[in-house]
Amino acid sequence: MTDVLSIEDLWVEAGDPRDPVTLVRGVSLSVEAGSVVGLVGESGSGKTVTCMASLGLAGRGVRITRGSVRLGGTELVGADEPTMRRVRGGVVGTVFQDPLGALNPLQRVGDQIAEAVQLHRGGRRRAHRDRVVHLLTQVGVPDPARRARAYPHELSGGMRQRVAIAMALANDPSLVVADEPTTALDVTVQAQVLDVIRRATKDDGRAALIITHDLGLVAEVADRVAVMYAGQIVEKGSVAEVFAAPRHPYTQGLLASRPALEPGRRRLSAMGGRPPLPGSWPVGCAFAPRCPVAVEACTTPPPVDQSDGRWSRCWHPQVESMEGVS
Amino acid sequence: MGVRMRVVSSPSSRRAKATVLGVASLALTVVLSGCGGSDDTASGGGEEVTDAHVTLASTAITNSLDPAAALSSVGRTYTKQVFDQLVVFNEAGEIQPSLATEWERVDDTTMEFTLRDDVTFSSGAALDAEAVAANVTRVLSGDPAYATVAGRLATVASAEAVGEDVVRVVTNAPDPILLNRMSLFDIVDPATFGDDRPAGSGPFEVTEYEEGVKVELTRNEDSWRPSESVKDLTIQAIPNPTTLASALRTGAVDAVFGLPADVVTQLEGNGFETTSMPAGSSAITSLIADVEPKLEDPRVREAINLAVNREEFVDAALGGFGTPNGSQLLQEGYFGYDDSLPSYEYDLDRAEELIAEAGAEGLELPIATTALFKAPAEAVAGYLNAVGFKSEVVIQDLSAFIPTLLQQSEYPLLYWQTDYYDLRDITSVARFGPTAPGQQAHIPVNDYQDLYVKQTTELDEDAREADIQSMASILNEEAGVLFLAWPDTVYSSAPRVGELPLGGDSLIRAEAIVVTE
Amino acid sequence: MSRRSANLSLWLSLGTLLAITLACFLGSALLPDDAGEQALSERLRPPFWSPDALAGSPLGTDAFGRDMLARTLEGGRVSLEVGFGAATGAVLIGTLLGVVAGFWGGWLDRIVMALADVWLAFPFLVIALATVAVVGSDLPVLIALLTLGGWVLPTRVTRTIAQRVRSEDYVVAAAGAGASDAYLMRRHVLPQALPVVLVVWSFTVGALVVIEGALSFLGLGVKPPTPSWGNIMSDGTVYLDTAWWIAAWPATMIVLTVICANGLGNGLRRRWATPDTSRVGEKAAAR
Amino acid sequence: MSPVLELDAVAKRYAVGGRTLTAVDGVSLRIEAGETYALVGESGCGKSTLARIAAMLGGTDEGRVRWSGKEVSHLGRRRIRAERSHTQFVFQDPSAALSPRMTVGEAVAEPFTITGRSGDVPALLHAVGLDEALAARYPAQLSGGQRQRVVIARALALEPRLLVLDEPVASLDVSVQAQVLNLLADLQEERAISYLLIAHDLAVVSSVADRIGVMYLGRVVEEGPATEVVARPRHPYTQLLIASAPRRDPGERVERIVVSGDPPSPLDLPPGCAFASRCPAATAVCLTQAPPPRELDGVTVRCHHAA
Amino acid sequence: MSTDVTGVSPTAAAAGGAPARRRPRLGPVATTALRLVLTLLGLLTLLFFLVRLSGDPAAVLAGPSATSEQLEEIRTGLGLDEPLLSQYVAFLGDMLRLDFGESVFTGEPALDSVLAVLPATLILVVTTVVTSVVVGIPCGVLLARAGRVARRGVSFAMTLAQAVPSFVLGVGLIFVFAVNLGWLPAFGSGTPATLVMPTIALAAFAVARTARMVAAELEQGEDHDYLRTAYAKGASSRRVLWRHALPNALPAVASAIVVEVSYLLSGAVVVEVLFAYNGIGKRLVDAIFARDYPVVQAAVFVIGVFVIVVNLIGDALVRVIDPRTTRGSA
Repeated sequence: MTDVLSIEDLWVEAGDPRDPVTLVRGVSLSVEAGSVVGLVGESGSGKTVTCMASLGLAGRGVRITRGSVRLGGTELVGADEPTMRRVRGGVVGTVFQDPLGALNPLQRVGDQIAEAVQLHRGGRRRAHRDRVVHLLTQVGVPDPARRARAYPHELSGGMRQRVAIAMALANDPSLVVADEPTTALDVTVQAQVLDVIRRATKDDGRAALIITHDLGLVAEVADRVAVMYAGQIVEKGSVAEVFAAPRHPYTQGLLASRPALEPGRRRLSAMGGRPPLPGSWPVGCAFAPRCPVAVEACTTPPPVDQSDGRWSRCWHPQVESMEGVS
Repeated sequence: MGVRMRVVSSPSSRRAKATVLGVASLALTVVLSGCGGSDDTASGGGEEVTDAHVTLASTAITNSLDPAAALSSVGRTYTKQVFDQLVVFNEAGEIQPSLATEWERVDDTTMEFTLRDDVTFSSGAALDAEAVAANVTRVLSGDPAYATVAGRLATVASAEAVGEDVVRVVTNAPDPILLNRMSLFDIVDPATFGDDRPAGSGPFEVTEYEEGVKVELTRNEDSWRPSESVKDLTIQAIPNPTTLASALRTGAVDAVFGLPADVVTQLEGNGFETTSMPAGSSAITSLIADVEPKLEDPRVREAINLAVNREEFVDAALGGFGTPNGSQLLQEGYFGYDDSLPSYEYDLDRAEELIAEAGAEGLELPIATTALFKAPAEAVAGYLNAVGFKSEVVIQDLSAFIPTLLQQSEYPLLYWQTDYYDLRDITSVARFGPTAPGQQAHIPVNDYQDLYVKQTTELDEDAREADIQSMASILNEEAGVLFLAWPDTVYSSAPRVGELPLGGDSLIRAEAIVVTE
Repeated sequence: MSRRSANLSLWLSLGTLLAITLACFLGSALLPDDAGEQALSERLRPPFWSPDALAGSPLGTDAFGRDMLARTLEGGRVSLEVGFGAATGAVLIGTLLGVVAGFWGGWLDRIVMALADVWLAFPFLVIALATVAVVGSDLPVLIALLTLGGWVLPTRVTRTIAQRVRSEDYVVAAAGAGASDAYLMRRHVLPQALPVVLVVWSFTVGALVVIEGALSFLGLGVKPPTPSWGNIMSDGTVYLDTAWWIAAWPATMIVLTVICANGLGNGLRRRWATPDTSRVGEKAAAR
Repeated sequence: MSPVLELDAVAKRYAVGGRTLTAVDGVSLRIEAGETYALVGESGCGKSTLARIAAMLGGTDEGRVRWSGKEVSHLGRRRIRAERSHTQFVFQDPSAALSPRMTVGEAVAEPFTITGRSGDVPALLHAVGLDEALAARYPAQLSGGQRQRVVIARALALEPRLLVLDEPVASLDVSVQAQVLNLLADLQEERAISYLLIAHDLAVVSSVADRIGVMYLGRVVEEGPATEVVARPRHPYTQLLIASAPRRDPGERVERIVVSGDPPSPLDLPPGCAFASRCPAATAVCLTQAPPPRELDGVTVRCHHAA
Repeated sequence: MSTDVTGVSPTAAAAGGAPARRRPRLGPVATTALRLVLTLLGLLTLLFFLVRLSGDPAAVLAGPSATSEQLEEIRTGLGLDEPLLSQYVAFLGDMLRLDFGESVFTGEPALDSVLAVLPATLILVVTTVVTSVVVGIPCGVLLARAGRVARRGVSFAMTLAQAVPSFVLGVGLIFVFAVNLGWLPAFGSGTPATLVMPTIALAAFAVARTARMVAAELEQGEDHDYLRTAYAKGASSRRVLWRHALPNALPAVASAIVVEVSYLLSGAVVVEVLFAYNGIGKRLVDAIFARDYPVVQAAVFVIGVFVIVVNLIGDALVRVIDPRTTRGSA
């Protein structure tokens, strides 16, 4: 299978160039055609920056300092503006976390979707009306022709996120990047939107990269998962393998600390400490200060362990089950 | 008779001009010298223009096109161009025939005027005795709108036509200055009373009027004293002095009245003409003993009079436009002027001596005045401080200063100008006459006030002149006021206009302007 | 703009403003006693670089032969007294009203805001003209008048802050622990408002120095012979052609002061970049 | 002994441009000493409004609030201040709940400053698992989890009988959520304190609650012992909530109840059951009649069809 | 110097919160208008007493050469001898009929005399607002988006424009363009050429303010996700700027300009006097100095109505630009 997206040894920094803060250090990640990859991490882990910097959407002051981002054979690091514009919205569709903020409040949603089409297919916006209705139908917006004339503030959160997804799909991109697509939504609506995302990606055979802190979301839609901690990927692999037998202590802790929906009061298994912030990452293994199994060696950068066809960045990957973590 | 019509340049302005600095002013000088603005080229070279358009500007224009509704003298530059009076003053200050060719005093309270028979209003109607009588009757009707003009006529009780060309004017009491009063009285076509544009018989008629902004006039072809080279005349109001000066510089206006003296001298340095004339006014400072009892002491009043260097004052505060005066209110050429009266001269030592004698060292003498007289009042305060008084200027809003002046002041010194140019007579300076109940006396000398009352009805010229001179001598001896100067009326005009023709009342005679290009 | 150059402009503005203030308040004391006195024989002398300059009057003299350096400093003292005084008054009143109105809301808030709306919707100059005509324009009157001219902005800004802060969780928490309104306003709202108030104060100083100038220009400001930058400039404009320095020095000082006051406001705003301070400058500089 | 908290048919309405938004509509509940009562619902269901009413941080339009038997809902501003220590509030976003201008020590000591009581700040910090050295720091220098501990410490300062916790872990990182929930459980054990826990996530709630109330558009639609509600949800909305929860493991297939549409606007509530528009089991009666509360095996349900 | 603004503006937040509060009310417009009208009446009342306490038109009319008797006569003629209270009662009655009386000075109906010069001021305000928009918006874009050098340059110009008072600028303009270059008339009104300098003197500040507003809005908007969305769609920076960022900056800018108009009227007073521009400001100043009460009152009334109308139009404009303010949210 070919990789739609291939990120190689990506380093990203931000802030004053004389005193930069490193946000991402040497991330390598690929998304195969037709597969859905979940990029998981807590706040400040660099998961969003990795994706947004790859697409040149990370905003002012965020710079890629090393590495390569190839999208369908096009190198994006150092690419010129026209190339980036062709790629954005054409090859990659992007969905953001906050569906209200992501839509221009002054434009009708139909026009905003039409603009996405127009930017890549040319013509007048009105000419794309049918396409807009089709897209809205695809993401399950009832009465799409009428909703197309609505302004964002007139729609519910779920509807807005559907519109945002429709916009991302406007030019039938080969990759969808979704940054926390359900976080801002209510539980019951999350499930609906999740279905839409699943249909638009997995079911349509479209590759997707979903950035989230929610392991449940990954479990639901992703084929593969990469776990980020302190600007690095600490573990990656198939969702089934990683969830069943996580090798990195962080992944283990993360999975264990999820509350389960079960009757009865009980103690939760908790990870100690707290995730470090960019700029204050410990030397060596960044997880070492919180790691229940840390040893002396963990003060030096851990190697990548690729035994058993698994991938983790740990001095002594845990092969036993996660019960041992408390 | 020393009537001076002159083109003045004060030495200080020359120096100022020589030291002009800064890019803007340098550029300005270049531009203006390109226009060739020296005195010689202005008056000498160029062709006389016929049918010229001339624009006159000052900080304010008339409040109404109807001269009877005038509220002040501000509108007289306009009314003089459109209307005529029975008599006028010539440049020497003598009464001259105008609409009336001759006049005769029938008795103490009656005078008959014989009118010219060749005068018509711009409306076409003939100007006759009935018309003149109607004008007087209208103003005396008691309508408050005409109060100001009625005040100028004051003593007049009635007027009637006693023949086609003869008007009889009756006064309440003997009035020695009835002719003076009639020189201020504009005759309007009675058929146009209450119209938007009342018709007159003067050299111009109104074509357009923008309230408070400008009056557009054009030549009245049928006038008995037609305009010579000027066909169109604009009288424009430009309230800001800086803008007013700029307007003259840019050529947007041809002649300007009401500029600060310093600006006039600047303009002169740039090739503009200055025309000045004694204003019929005395710059003084009232000394009110009612507020500061120390002022009752003649030594203090004398010291104040000795503290001012009047030449320097005229030069600095009046920009050189005026005549130093240390002797009396009326100036040369006015009825009752006495050239034998001694003048107070600048004598610092004597002043300080007198102050010491009177024990008035450090006396606080604030001077109240209005914004208009800010500069000269500040100069006076400077002199008073120099002899050991404590003086500063209090600027009052005009509406506050007038009651201060006319009724009651809380400041011991008031800087103002005693204008007598309109009536050309001491009667104008009523403030030093008898005081009404509640009114503060400015001069604590009863003799002066008695004489003032006496002369208002004294028909015998010699007796009246003696009265007025006695008044002047009392004021002089007592140092009743601080005499400062007789200021000039000053006009600046563009080189194309040259020297402005002025009447005896210091007003522009626009019909006589000669424009050269 | 980088942080460094933003800081530079902040310190530059503050430094210049302080220098101007010190010069004006101390300078006239350091000059010879008779520095500002009239000398009619030395009228309209040019500044020092001209050969005609008068020794001891480096900035030239005015139409009364008064030393322009002394006049400018003395005028500056008056202008700054008015500017600082009125800005401080405006900010004090505004902060009080704004905090109370924003914190308590209700009818008080509605009244204050209605007043503010109307005040803003009405050309201030009209009120100034009428007031000065009624009660004159002594310094205290002018300061009071300009205080009235400047109260709306600090009121609105602090009100917004008070409204926001009162619904902040930590304020609710303090209220939940039994804190009185006075405690909440003093301990939570005021400290939050303070930086913004300083920013507003800074902009207000600039705006009010200009308004004082405008009033003087119309003949309604500080009354001569008391000099202020506004009335020196206003008097000097007629001499622009030959004695440009009379108007130029105070005009320069006004512009410099306003630039510095605005620069200080902008700098402080950036330094304490909070949501509250972000728009203040655009609003504040209004006059 | 009277319950620590008793809400009696409280209601709260807001005027929104001429219309009425009913945020809380006749809710009654009791929390006993040492008990954790969890209130679950989606955004806009009124749970936060109710939380504030319970802590007397927002007034009621109807109904009564009793703290340990004492009615407080009618007290004036001044008199309520004396009662405040009974119930304290813990906010969702710990960074907003701490003044950026106060150090941790000042923040925790603030209740003492306000009430004039004396207290032991280091002890409080220890109680919530923080080093007392943190007292000199400002909130910005702390992590989210630490901040929430500070907020809890402050809430404990006045030794309240009841803590109202509004989404106490929702804004925290996954790895920290469990720490805080465990801390709360420990504190409850040590201090016999009661909790009113507001949450949108049933999973979070299921591990700590004794009783659960499920709110929908201003009403509690189901209420009962936590085990019952989680194990056997009776109201279709509770069922939907449970079904919507993301699964824990890949491959685990949860039967989704497909609901279309959004909740109706709280501005114009339908006359019948508020959930009827989204309910797969809705019948004609649901559209016209508001379901009364019914008692089923210790669980109170507002549904015509629950069994 | 750039406006390095971060965070959410209180005004934006207020604007966002406002619709829920005021939308369905029958009249935010009517309420605003009513409130302003009531206030107008209050202000006129205040003015009535202020102006009358401020001085005596009779004194101004009489001048220093008058006698006390003449002064009294003029006062009687003007009806100023009646008690203030009965004058006020008469004034209130007249107000209802929009009768402001006649100018003490010219005898013309005061309202007519003010309305006659209203168009001139309207034109001046319009040209100034247009200038501030047409010049200010591009300057704002430059401030927010241009390269370092251009940004510094524009920023410096804006700093200067904000700091130079209109009367200073006006005097400078007259000397350069009227006196030295002779390109423009130094004073007057009625022709397009006379508008140029007053407009510049008045607009400089407004341009700078608009530019700073626009720049601040744009920089603030940079954090908005919808701009990121637009980039993500493949839009160019230019398109994002003109189609998304700028339109979203406009409601705030428009409201600011509405407020600006009332400041402009204050500024217009000074500028009109300086340029002898025959507008309402100059008429007002003349009338105040002449204590021409009827004209002062009429002018304040007309200015007040003008501001009210501008505010209403501005509100309506913002509503048109921003659908959030007119259409309900879910």
